[in-house]
Amino acid sequence: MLEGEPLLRLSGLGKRYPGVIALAGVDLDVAPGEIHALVGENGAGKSTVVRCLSGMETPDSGEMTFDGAPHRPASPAAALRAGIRVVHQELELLPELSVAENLYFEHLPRRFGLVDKRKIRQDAVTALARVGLRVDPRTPVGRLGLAARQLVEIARALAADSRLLVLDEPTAALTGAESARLQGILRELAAEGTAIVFISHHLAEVLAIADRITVLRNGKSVATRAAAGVGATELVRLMVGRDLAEEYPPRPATARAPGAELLRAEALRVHGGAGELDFAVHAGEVVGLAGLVGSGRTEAVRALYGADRRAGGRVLVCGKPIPNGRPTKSVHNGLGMLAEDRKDQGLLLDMTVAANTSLAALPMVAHWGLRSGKLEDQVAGTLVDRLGVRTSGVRQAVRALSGGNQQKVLLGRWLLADPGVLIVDEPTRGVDVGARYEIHRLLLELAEGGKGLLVVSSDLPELIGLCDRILVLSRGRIAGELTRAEFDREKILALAYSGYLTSTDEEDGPS
Amino acid sequence: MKTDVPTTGPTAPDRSRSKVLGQVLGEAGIGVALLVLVLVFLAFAPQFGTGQNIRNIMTQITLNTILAVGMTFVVLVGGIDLSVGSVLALSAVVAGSLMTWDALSPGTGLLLGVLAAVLVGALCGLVNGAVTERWKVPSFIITLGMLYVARGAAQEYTNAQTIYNLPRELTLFGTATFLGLPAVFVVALALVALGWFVLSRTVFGRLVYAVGTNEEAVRLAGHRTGWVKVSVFVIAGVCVGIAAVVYMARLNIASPILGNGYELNAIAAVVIGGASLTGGRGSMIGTLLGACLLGVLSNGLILLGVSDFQRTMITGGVIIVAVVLDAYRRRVATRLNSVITV
Amino acid sequence: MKTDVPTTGPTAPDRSRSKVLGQVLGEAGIGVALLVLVLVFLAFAPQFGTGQNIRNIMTQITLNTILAVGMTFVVLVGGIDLSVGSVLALSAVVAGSLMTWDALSPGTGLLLGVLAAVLVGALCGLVNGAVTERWKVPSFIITLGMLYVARGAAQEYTNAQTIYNLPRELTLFGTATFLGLPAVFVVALALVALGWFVLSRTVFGRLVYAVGTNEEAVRLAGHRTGWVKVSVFVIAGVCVGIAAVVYMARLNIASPILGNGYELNAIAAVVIGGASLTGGRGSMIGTLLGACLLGVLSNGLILLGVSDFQRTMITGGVIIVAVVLDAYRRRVATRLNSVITV
Amino acid sequence: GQESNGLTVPPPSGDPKVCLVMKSLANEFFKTMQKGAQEHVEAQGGIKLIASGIPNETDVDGQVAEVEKCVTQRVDAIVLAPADSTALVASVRKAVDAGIKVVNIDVELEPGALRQAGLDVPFVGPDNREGARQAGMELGKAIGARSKVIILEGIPGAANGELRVKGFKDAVQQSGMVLTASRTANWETDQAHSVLGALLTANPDVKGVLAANDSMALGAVKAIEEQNLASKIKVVSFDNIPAIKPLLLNGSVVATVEQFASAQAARGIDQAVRMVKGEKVTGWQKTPVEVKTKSNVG
Ligand SMILES: Nc1ncnc2c1ncn2[C@@H]1O[C@H](COP(=O)(O)OP(=O)(O)OP(=O)(O)O)[C@@H](O)[C@H]1O
Ligand SMILES: Nc1ncnc2c1ncn2[C@@H]1O[C@H](COP(=O)(O)OP(=O)(O)OP(=O)(O)O)[C@@H](O)[C@H]1O
Ligand SMILES: O[C@@H]1[C@H](O)[C@H](O)CO[C@H]1O
Ligand SMILES: [Mg+2]
Ligand SMILES: [Mg+2]
Repeated sequence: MLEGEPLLRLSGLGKRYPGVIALAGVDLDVAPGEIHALVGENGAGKSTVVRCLSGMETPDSGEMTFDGAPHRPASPAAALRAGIRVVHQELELLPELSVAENLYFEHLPRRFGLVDKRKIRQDAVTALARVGLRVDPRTPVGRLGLAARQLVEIARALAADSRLLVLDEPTAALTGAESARLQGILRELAAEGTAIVFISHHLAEVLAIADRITVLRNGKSVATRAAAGVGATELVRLMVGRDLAEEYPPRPATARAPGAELLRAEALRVHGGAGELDFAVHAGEVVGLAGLVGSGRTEAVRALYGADRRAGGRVLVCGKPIPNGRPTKSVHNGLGMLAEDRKDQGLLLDMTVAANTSLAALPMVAHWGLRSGKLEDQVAGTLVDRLGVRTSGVRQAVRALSGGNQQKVLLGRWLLADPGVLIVDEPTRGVDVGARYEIHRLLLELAEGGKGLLVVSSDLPELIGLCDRILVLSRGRIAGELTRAEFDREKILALAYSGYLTSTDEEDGPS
Repeated sequence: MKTDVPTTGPTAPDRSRSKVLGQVLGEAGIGVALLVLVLVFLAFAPQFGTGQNIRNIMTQITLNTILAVGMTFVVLVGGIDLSVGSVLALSAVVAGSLMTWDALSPGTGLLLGVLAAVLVGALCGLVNGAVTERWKVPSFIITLGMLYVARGAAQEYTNAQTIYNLPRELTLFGTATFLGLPAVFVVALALVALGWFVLSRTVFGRLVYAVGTNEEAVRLAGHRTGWVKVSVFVIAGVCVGIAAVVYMARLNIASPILGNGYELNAIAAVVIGGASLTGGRGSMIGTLLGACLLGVLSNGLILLGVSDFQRTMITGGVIIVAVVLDAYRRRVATRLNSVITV
Repeated sequence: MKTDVPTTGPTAPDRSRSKVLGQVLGEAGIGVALLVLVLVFLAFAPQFGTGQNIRNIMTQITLNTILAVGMTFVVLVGGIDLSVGSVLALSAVVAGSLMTWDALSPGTGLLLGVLAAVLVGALCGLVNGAVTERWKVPSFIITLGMLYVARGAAQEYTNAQTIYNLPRELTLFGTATFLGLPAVFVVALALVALGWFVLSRTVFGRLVYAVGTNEEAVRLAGHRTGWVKVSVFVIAGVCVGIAAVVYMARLNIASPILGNGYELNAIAAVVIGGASLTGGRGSMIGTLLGACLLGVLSNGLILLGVSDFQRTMITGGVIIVAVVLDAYRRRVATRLNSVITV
Repeated sequence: GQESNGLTVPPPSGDPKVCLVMKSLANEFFKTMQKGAQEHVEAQGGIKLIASGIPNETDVDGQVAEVEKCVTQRVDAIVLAPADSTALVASVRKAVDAGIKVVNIDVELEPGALRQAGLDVPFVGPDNREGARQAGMELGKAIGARSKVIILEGIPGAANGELRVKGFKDAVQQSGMVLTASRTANWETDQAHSVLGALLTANPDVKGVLAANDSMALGAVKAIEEQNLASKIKVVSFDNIPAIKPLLLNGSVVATVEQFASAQAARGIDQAVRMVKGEKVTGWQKTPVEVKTKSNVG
């Protein structure tokens, strides 16, 4: 597979932004039919490489050649014409347009300048089926959950054929099922001769799918290895520059006796949701919420927190019922939630790292309503160091941060606010292994300190590694609950599917 | 909203009724408020419903409707055009001077005049769009500048004289009727229809909405967003040019002071019609209804015989109530729809 | 890791110069354009630089500056207030009627009048904000409604008569100077300073920017965004009230027709000052500079003695050029900065 | 401490400098006035004239700025056609404090406001009320007593507009016509068109319309044509702008009022010069108004 003239070659690629060197010499070559993985810490420069070769940014130095000819795309359009198709890390869909229109937005099929709606709807059905997303093609994308949108984005890239396909963390929000299916598709494409660049922080996944792996560190390519010849530990060493302890932080051998009940959901119903949810989170406990894509985990925790109005039931914090649909009250009562979609529900993109960090704890950095910029910078600074956020300073606009680093900033926001119960939805989405370990440690620390944690994650190993208890959601209902002793991949998956198997209407199945 | 349920599936009859209601409400838009208003006037102002008065209303909303059609395109991409009023004046006086230029045969003069009006409008629009796009500056401020430039140019060009004896054919057209409707209003309707078609059926229309929703995404999909944004301003300009001709046909004059404050009315029609000034949301039908609402309101209040000052107050009040009512309607609609899709 | 990214540490002298330039340009904002303008006028209009004329400019921009201060808050959350002009009139006539009500001792009348002006402004602002927020409707349309309501109310209240014999103390204040500056302008400056302080130093100010940037994020972080959004409209209203008093002090009258079209000027000042109408970006200093630019422009052009029509054109042209120039400046600044920090 | 400080009245050296501050030159009424003024000054000689206007009719602040400019330029006299008859008094005060002579033309400054400001400013201008009354009487003659009429007012609060409405009402009363409605169309053609359009459907039996200026008359005539009432409804108005002439000739407009803008300016300037020379001038110097009809429009 690897022999023959490379389709894409980058040599000494360099890119700098105000205050930051994003790329300081990246060499990379990708052969036709090769699946080439790109790994590296958050902020290592992976997405910047993608932005350069997809015509979003022009590199300051270095050479790009595509198919033997110099490659200097002046615009995304140019790159597309060359046959380079990208699934970007931050989803770029049009929420108001239907799934179908988003899929074919590049070249809306037209009859004499008019959109051919029927055709795109028909095509959409097959395209969606391919990635295993069962949604009506006419659904506005805005109504989909994050993972569903991610799948749409992927389906869209697959819909048109390309010579080089670049996927920047396509699986960050997917459960095992979807990513497995995706891997299958990618292998097919590679077999047909498409070159593929695949970016991910899930090393296992990377090792499973890639032919070769290039490691970026601080904007330099430090090594390229055949996937066959390396193990996770070595990759980590190459990425971080040091060895890492095992993937999940150590836990007290004996499961802690859960403390007082901090959070309880009684007959909680979400709008349009199927079932009623009853569960509790105790002090010192890490409770996981598992489920398939679209199983309603996010909807559940949003209703719990008051981000959306709940259709029914009560939510009690420390035995005290909290009002419906009022995040303010939830926070006052010691609840906090790290939202799933960082771009839309978390980040103040054009504001500083400091401002983003202090948002949920402004009183901490102010006296009688007067902010102390100095104090804020200090506080933010400590968190930036603690979480290893890669930024040129706390006064840097958070927009300028890499995806994973943005995620860390948001986590920092809630660490600072320090609520009694913290809900985290996909907490390590797009976060690199090192930081992921660090975040897990912090979460456990919180639990040790007597806080309650509710963790939603599509990354099953993460939940297994982290939780004391796991609730499995299936079709909006709690299909089962497992204690740490009973944790087991198969069991959890079985429960996750259960709700759909009993389903009469098979259309309604999950991915 | 369980979007993963195929909405195509058969639904129980009892539901489908509330579904229908829900969808009607969902589509109806500001029409509901308009309907209420019309009923009130019918009840309290006897002459309101007379054919004559309805024709009055039509002629009176013609201008604003035409301007609002163009404005809709601009607003959909998240822009705004404050210059429509004075560009209208500029187009009018240029056209007027050609139409009354005795070096030309009346026929040619008329023809050239109309062309000139449209051309002037298009050019001003082009400048608005090009500068905004090239320098990534807010269209608000560029078109505000154009508002002054065009106004001054119109005054300079005519030296403040009102141009009057315009060609007979033109003024005849201004009072002509077509199938019982004022001809000028038919023109407005035609433009609405055209605009609706372009927005909802053509690829260009899709791009307009898309650019207004997420320009970056459109760019990444390989489209030339700049081009889309410039064209909407040109479209708006063309509409202004047409509006200028209609104005001359109706009022028989071309004066450099006309069109003052038209921009607010046009934008109002668009926004009342349900458009969002940040772009991506809005529709031609909505705009038409918005323009009707404003026209019906001012006409009806005169018929009711309320004093000038009260009229001003009530106008404001009704605008607010209408929009609030609309917001309320939208909520009910979503509630109903979300219920029935379970 | 923070450390392994090169930050702006000690840099070689030759660089540091371009660095300074870069930062100056970065901060300067529209000031650069303003400076150019001033230099031009100084060169071509002898009297432009005279203390008398500078005082004139100050008195002339006072009103717009005060209104723009309030408008800045509204624009920062992504709103707009079209009602400032007519609310100004309403506040003025209400205040005026109290000040000239002989049942009251002049002193009390004056005091009550001032309070009334501010109160009326605040109330109108409250309505604007509350309706917009409660029903999630565009502030554009609600404040447009308020524009009519307030105007009509002012006319109804005074029956279109101008109130003139205002208390002597007030009119004295209108012409008084403080440290050589017109007292009214000092008031405007004070408000700018206050606004700057609130925006850049207080928690509230932070929330204003945050809401304008990503309201949902702020809401989920546990803040009452609705409250923030309503307050900015109230703040704008209070500024209008103060502006009304200043107006009365300067022109010795309170008339229901005053304030026509003020909204556009106020918004223009804010946007020229670098604010984005979609919210989240803007600053008090920018707004002040924006207001100065508009004031200097109209004053200077009058002094240059260009004909009225050309004056109108040039005004528009300069506004456009200024903003484009500013866009250009920003680009250069970013380029310089990105270079030197390596 | 006031603006006037530091300003010493310059002794009238050489030709007196006179500022002519008008309303919007976009209004051809003032264009004519400007032209007349210039011609007059050239004829006279020995006067430096600085004529200027404002962007639009209601731009009070703009006109205040204009006056302040004249003060800054230390002219000897200001001839002012105020955009608002009370709002400008404060600036007039400033001018007078700076030792500048001021003459008021076109629209009279509010006497009460002047008194309160301790000012005595001569007014050179037409009798808007009388002019309007005469026009109104013409309408009376044309449509006869007991016919219903409608008044189209200027911008609410504009002194000249209100005077013309008063004049119209005098005529209505004296010639026994019946006033059915009096509504504003803010001096504007298209507003007149829509307002009258509605009023006519509400009162189909109306026989006459009195418009406070010609611009509104233009719109009124169109509204009337649209309802095919051209033969039945007559219009009178004010200003005698060129555009009204054809309508006078074809009979849809019975009469309008010429108020000799040029004469106003010329006489205003003369008074100003006399004051500069040290003469005392006060009171109202009426300028002629002439009713223009088909017969004398020429
Ligand atoms: N527009 C920008 N302005 C300034 N710095 C930027 C900008 N975009 C990226 N950077 C910086 O460039 C570096 C590389 O960012 P990049 O997004 O390529 O990292 P990444 O490898 O994709 O990280 P992640 O795994 O978190 O996505 C980061 O330090 C980031 O802060
Ligand atoms: N793969 C899918 N198939 C069908 N519907 C989906 C899918 N993904 C999301 N949805 C719809 O999107 C909405 C949001 O789902 P939600 O985000 O709560 O689920 P989730 O368990 O959090 O999954 P996700 O990983 O998408 O966040 C739900 O109403 C669901 O119907
Ligand atoms: O007298 C003039 C004219 O009548 C014009 O119609 C409006 O402005 C007034 O001052
Ligand atoms: Mg990345
Ligand atoms: Mg989720």
